[in-house]
Amino acid sequence: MAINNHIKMNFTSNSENIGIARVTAAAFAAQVDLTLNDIEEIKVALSEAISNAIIHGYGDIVGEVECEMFLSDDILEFIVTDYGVGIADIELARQPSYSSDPERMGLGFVFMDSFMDELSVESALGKGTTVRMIKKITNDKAH
Amino acid sequence: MAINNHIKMNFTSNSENIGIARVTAAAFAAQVDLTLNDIEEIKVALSEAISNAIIHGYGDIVGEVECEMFLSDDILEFIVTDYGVGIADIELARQPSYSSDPERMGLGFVFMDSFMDELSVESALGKGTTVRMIKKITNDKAH
Amino acid sequence: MNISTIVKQGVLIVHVEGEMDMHSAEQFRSSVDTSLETSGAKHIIFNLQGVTFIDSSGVGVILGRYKKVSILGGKLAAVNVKPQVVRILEFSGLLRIMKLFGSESEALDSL
Amino acid sequence: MNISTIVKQGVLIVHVEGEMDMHSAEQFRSSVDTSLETSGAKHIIFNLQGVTFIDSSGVGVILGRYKKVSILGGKLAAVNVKPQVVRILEFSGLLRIMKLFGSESEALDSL
Ligand SMILES: Nc1ncnc2c1ncn2[C@@H]1O[C@H](COP(=O)(O)OP(=O)(O)O)[C@@H](O)[C@H]1O
Ligand SMILES: Nc1ncnc2c1ncn2[C@@H]1O[C@H](COP(=O)(O)OP(=O)(O)O)[C@@H](O)[C@H]1O
Repeated sequence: MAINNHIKMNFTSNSENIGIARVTAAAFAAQVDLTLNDIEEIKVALSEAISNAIIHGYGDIVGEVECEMFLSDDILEFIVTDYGVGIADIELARQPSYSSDPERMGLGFVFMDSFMDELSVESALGKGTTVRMIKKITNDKAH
Repeated sequence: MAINNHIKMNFTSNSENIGIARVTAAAFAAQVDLTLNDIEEIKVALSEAISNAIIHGYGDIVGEVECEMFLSDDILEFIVTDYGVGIADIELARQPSYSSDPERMGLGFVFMDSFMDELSVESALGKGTTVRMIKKITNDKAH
Repeated sequence: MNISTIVKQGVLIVHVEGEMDMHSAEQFRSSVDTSLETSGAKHIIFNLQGVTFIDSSGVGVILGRYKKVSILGGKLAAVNVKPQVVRILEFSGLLRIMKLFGSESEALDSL
Repeated sequence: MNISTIVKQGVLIVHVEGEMDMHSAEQFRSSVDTSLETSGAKHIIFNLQGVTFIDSSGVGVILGRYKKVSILGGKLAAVNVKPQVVRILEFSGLLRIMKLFGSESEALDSL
């Protein structure tokens, strides 16, 4: 499958950048003819992944977040990477309502899972976490 | 001068990405309280620099364009880099109405110069070109 | 994010504009909590007409306010919520604790 | 970018929506040139109401159309141009060859 477009963003783990990355992703997604609903879903999923990198991956430390966007013939792929603390038990982390932070809802992975067509998480303690999300382009006009 | 925020974008020299980078830059600039006019000027200047990287730097070749955005206490800085053909005579290139392409207007550098507070160009033949542009944050509310 | 608050009939009405995410959550939390304390209001109505985006961090900060007011028997309501925001609120189960209304006066009547 | 064209009183009217930059320049050029040929129109009115952004590539492609029509004595006019676009057109000297009007009928009357 040929990659038709690719953007990589690197930014400091500053919460201002969540909204900036969302806007970029929405513009990236608008290259293909998705519904507004699809674009909203991509924004929410990306927001969750980047928020997690900032809050959980880095916490009080300032680190670098990487956000890659790929457009192939029939998918949009988003990859969010941090080089923070990592996740000890990915299965547990992905469980609905599980959060290591009592102030949070544990809905981040639920949203990523529900709003994207594929979600995969790789993580290594002390090394960081990579979240890959795929949205299929089903709209006929996109072809 | 402390850097308060930083985003780096890398993308293929695909003209779709000019608009995406503009949207990202506008969102980056919106962190500080600029006028809509200032944001428009940033969008035009960035559009010119990235268009040049794509058209003149790479031409028919597909290459990588880098676009960095920095926010310091009182400036926004944008740096656009390509690894394309480079500029033989920068002084000539910056002259109003000069273009190496008879179909183009030679207004790109004029716009960058007029709409930003500082512009500097570095280039090496066969290696590529880096354009740095600074917009001062003069609005009182930004402080 | 822009937040402004007023008190009507003893109810705190919060007008929110912008995107409700992790970046704006702290500002939202502190504005609402401060207004709750100074006004002594029991119930809160969120006017979300100007809210264009919400994610789980935004939902979380609303839930946090619910926990605070519900201890004292207070309730939450939301008005003028955009469809994409309704969807997230519904999905996250928040509509079980916060009813939606078409206008502030309807919401006031229900409290 | 969305472009649609109609012919009124022998003048080609081009409705443009979107951002006029290098990315959209080719589509703009080919749509307008094709419509010019098939219609045989001499003058062009650009309705730029839906144009939110223009840079020097956008200006260049308008200038290119001017070069084409002016050989045969044709003129350009533009209507409903947003302030930020007016500024770029002015700055680039384009207003010397393309007059701005408040409506299509005013522009038509002037040609
Ligand atoms: N990038 C990350 N780095 C480290 N831990 C993470 C990361 N992303 C998620 N986690 C862990 O997974 C848990 C569940 O995440 P999530 O479903 O997004 O819920 P929440 O963010 O509300 O805690 C988090 O509480 C955290 O412990
Ligand atoms: N990134 C670049 N790489 C190579 N050449 C460049 C680059 N940017 C500008 N130039 C040269 O400088 C000239 C003037 O640029 P500019 O003022 O933007 O006008 P235009 O893009 O209309 O030609 C170009 O025609 C080109 O020869």
